[in-house]
Amino acid sequence: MIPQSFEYTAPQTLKEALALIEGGERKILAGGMSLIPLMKLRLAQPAEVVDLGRVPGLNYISETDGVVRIGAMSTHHAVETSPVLRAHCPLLAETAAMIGDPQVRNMGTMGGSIAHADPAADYPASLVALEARIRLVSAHSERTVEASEFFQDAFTTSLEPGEIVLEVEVPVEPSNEGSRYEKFAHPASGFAVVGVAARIRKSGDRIAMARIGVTGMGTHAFRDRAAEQVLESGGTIADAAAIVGAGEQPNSDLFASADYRLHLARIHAARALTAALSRAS
Amino acid sequence: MKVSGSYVVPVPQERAYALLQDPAILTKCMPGCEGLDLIGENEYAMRMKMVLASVSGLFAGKVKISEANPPASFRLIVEGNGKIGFMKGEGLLTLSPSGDGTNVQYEGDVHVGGTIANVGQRLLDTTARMLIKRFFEKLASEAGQSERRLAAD
Amino acid sequence: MATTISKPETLVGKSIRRQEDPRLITGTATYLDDIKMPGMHHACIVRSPHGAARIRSVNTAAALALPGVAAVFTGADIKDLGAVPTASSLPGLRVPHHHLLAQDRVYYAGHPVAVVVATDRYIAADAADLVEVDYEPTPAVADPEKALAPGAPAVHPQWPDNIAFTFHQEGGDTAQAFRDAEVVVKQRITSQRLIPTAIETRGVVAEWRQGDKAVTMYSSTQIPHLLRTICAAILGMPENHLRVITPEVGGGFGSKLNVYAEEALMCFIAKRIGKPVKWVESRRENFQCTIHGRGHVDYYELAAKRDGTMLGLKLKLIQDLGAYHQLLTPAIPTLSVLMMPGLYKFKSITADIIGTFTNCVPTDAYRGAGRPEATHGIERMVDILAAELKMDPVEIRRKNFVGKDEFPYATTTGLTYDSGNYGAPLDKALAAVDYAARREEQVEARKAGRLMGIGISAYGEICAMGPSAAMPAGGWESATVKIEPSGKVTVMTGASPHGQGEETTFAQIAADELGVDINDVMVVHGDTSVVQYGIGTFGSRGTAVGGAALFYALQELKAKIRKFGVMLLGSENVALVGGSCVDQETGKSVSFAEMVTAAHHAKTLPPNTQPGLVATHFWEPPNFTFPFGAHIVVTEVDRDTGAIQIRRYVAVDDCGKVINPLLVSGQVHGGVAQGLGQALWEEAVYDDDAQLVSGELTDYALPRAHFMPFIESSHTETPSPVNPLGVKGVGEAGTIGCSPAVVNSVVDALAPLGVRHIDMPLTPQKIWKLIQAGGHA
Amino acid sequence: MKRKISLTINGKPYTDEVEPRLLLIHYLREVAGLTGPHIGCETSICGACTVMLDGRTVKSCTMFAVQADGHKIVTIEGLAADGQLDAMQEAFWNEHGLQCGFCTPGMILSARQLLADHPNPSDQEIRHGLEGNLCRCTGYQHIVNAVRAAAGKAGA
Repeated sequence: MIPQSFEYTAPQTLKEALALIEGGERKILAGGMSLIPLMKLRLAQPAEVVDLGRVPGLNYISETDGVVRIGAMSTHHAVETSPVLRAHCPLLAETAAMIGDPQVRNMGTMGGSIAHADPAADYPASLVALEARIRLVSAHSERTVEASEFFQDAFTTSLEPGEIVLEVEVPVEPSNEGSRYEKFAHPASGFAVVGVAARIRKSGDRIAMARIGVTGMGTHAFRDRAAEQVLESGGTIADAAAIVGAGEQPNSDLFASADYRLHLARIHAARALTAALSRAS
Repeated sequence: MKVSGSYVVPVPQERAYALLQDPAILTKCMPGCEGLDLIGENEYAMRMKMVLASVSGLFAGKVKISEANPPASFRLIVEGNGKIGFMKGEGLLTLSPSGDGTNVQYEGDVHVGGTIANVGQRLLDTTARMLIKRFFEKLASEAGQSERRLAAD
Repeated sequence: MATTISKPETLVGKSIRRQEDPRLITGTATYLDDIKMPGMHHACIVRSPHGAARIRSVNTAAALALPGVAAVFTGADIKDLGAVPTASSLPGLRVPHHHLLAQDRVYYAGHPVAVVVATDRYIAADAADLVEVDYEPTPAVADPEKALAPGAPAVHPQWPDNIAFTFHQEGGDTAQAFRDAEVVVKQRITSQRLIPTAIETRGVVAEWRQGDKAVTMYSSTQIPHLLRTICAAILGMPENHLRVITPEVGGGFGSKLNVYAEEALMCFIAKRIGKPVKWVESRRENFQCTIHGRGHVDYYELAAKRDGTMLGLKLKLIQDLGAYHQLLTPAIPTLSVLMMPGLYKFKSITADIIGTFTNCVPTDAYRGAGRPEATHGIERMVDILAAELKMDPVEIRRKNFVGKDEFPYATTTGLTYDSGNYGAPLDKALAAVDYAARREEQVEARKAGRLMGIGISAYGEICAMGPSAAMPAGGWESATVKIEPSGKVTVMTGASPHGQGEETTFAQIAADELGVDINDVMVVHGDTSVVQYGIGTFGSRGTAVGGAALFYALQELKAKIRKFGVMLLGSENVALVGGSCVDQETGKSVSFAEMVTAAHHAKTLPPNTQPGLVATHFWEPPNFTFPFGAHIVVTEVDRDTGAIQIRRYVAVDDCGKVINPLLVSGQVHGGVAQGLGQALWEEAVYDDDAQLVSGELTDYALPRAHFMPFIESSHTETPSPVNPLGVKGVGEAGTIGCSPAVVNSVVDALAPLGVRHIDMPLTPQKIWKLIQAGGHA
Repeated sequence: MKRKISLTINGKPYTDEVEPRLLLIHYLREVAGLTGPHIGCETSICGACTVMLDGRTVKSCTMFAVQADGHKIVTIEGLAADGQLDAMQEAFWNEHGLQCGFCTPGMILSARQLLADHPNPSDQEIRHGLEGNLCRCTGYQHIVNAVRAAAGKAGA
């Protein structure tokens, strides 16, 4: 399968890159793990492609003042193995390790993945649970949006034409926090039929804070604040898991109908929360 | 693939029904629609450019309205053909009053073929629901605007 | 010149690493797509996106106008060529004319409509996009039972009932068996459509040699000689002007045991454009256009006594044929019928096949080809009967096995089982899994609310295809052995291995028989201009038929070598030992090299003996072989998600004598993986419009490394009397034994909920819904 | 418009003019003449096209040749360049870790990557490390054996 012809530019600076993508006509290539298969199937036929692979300064993971900053071009492998993330945000490293397969993780990037916003991608569940913020830049602007605002619909984010993801900011998970990403992977595609990210902080025996991010279930990842509320107001994990996804219209496909998918989301929420709780101290 | 659901449009039933028959409104509301040209009674040729993330495709097709039973119900048939596949959607739309607005209930069947069916089944249901949602959201906003225009006149 | 001769260790029976591997592990092997030729063009095929449609017009102008495009061919260009044939000749078979390219209609999504030929594969792909085909879609039907319903769309308008053939077979008095029955169990059992998915897709390179008025075709095929004969007939060219070469073949599993339109098309195109042309299938084409396997809807009825004695079996078998007959399409379900008795002493069996057209790609031989369907059915029915009678599944099997002293055993379906000891692998498997302990564990698990299951299958199969009487186009195999002047040995086999390792096993056999170093043996295959005519590699026949042919050729050659030994030693009382010839009285010997030199230099010759050392043998097997075995699977079902965990997988297979245990275990593992694929994950799904919605590897789930359990594989060894090697064949055993063991295990796990049967694949959703419904989904 | 790319493959420099849409796998196979990496799908699932890019495995069918400009590639042909089989190749041979051989070049590179990342893997880690490579012949068991054997050798 052969992609259609396109013009290719590989800008050497961010400024150059942003100038090229102004207007949003040109397609941005990061790791290519979503875009290139679509181009080969000719489902995507961009006339012009801008490759961010040669833009310096987009590939870093560092921690300052309680915030981990992840450059958009960081590969999933880099996220998975980053000592900074393993120490300060193990949930994200754990999530990255469950994306696709080793070769995909070696090429795919965080910025590319979240900008593509596949409804069954893994990162979004963890990013919304982590209350991550996403820094977006264009030639003329720079802004930061909450992860829960960023993912708007299937393949739809708050990115405006001409904007790219610059960096993801994740608050450091305190050392007493427990977190976990639980995924039911599609056996063929490896995508999350459902994936649930959970974070828990305890205060004595009660749950002081709970965060739940769900992917794969609806048109986009979401934070389940109602279920979080149940836990934070003394409810059990079973109580919370039982209402996960209430009010959402679950996706349905050959592999999992809407009712099964909703059920899986709740089961995996319970599992993720239980594991997170056991990791919290 | 079966689709069903309902949306509320903030205009009275007769008005909602009329809007749903108006090719200018349909053009604005159908995601990607670039124009409807009358080719027969209640039948239009359609040009559509679907863009969803990286996926894009040009479709040529038809929109047809049948079984018109104003202002209660009608059948909407949308067909499109393109290089990346083809689709045919057919649904019965039933209108009923809902407060100051109109509840539009739809129930139908969508058939998809070609590449998008062969490789996209994981996302067809999600996408179909999203496009229908966009249609009704746009319709609601257009309806709201048309109400304001009417009120201003 | 007397030397001490000691009989060397034999290689047969040893785990020898493969002769073919060095080129494969270094990336230096040549597969089809690795072939490059000067001036080579590339073809891209335009295919129907519709399951059924009339073609109003095909416009190739835009494609032809693209620089680099050499030609575009459509149905009109090939309408006078022959059709893709089926070798099956069932009485009354309706055979639609299978043109190389669609004429005025398309019958399945993927049906080839036009071929674009360009200097470069990228340009060919661009040009294919520019071919405008105006279709008028017509109603399609993808489900065979729906196709048989009154008023269903006709796949072929001339046959509105969609029935390609019916086939009735009856052995014994089934009606009486059901009258005598104390218990009758019935079940509808499906065996879903599967996509063979060799990791190498199909491909063809064809080269027209103007000077010779001949075509050389390279094809990724399992059957080079049959392909040559059939393709030449389609093209209307002399068979000896067509040379077929199979390069390295990246897996077949039956999907390359066929003659495809593209093979003839590329030969036709190469001649028309006067340039070599290459076509390589994309994965999506492979899913849409290369044959699928299985596609059964079976209705079983089993009559038995209350003590578990099975009396008779009735089967209505609806075979989803697809839109056309490929090489063996209609024949595959007849193999299921033959295999229906399994390992059991049925007195009567009645089967009715309804071969049904659908708007789908044809089904044909996929690993096991008819036997997995039958084994799945019978092994499920035995368990259903056991459950009905509250008998242990082991006990009921033992009670009905053909006894080890009853061979050769004539079945009610007309077969003669060659040899067997059906209790042996079952006993060995039961011991390996510690059956009694597992049953106790299950009692405890059930008390704790866990869903644990133990599943058994005792399978038999029909291998070494096969006697020619039972095969559409010959069931023999050929071998030539040449000893070159330097003493090196060349073996040419008519079989065409593609991963099975015959370059090694055949070299083991030849080295043992001739007493030469295995590294002095080269096994050549897959070139119709080099190798004598042969049938090919499929149906677990490579070693059992091709190896036997080799054995006989070696005996002929040894007899001739011995004549030179007699001549050189001047004694009749000689024997071949190792590679040498030894005078039994004096102990004097002549070496292999000396005899080979004598034969080639031919200064003097033994009486009535020609120079040279070549022998060719065409071997006609007197019967099939009938391998057997027992698989036991322990599963646990996750109540919350419906996911199935395979805790133990024990496979004990009896494939007769083993030439190379390492390779046999490889065949079993690979076979089990494909059986497990069918049991748990794989399904080709067409929607109601006959669109293949599992159209890529992103939806069609192949087993991956981390899905697979550790397979505890071992053997019993019951030699076959059918061939001199005593081998039975093993290529399909794992697949055939696997799926019923897995499903029996999961049904056993869910039995407390009242579950009696589940159709494959056992997806988590299906299992979960059953659990939700308390077993009654 | 064609672009000039320069890269190192198996230690040797290559410079060519390529169309931007040329996939790396096609560049390797048809321009550089390295047919060891294979094509088994178009959706980045099967892993037959796996090569090393700057020391890490990637699927060369899901990458444009222009993206590899300036980078170092190693293909299966680069492992036994001096005629001496790599330990993983040797292990695949000894353990019968292949049948038709089509997936093998990619599988061997993934297996080496997994040992580079986890020198003493458990069987489950081995199986997960090979998630990106499909084999239809072996049922993976002999492949797992081969990786285990190669790990043992490396550890010894």
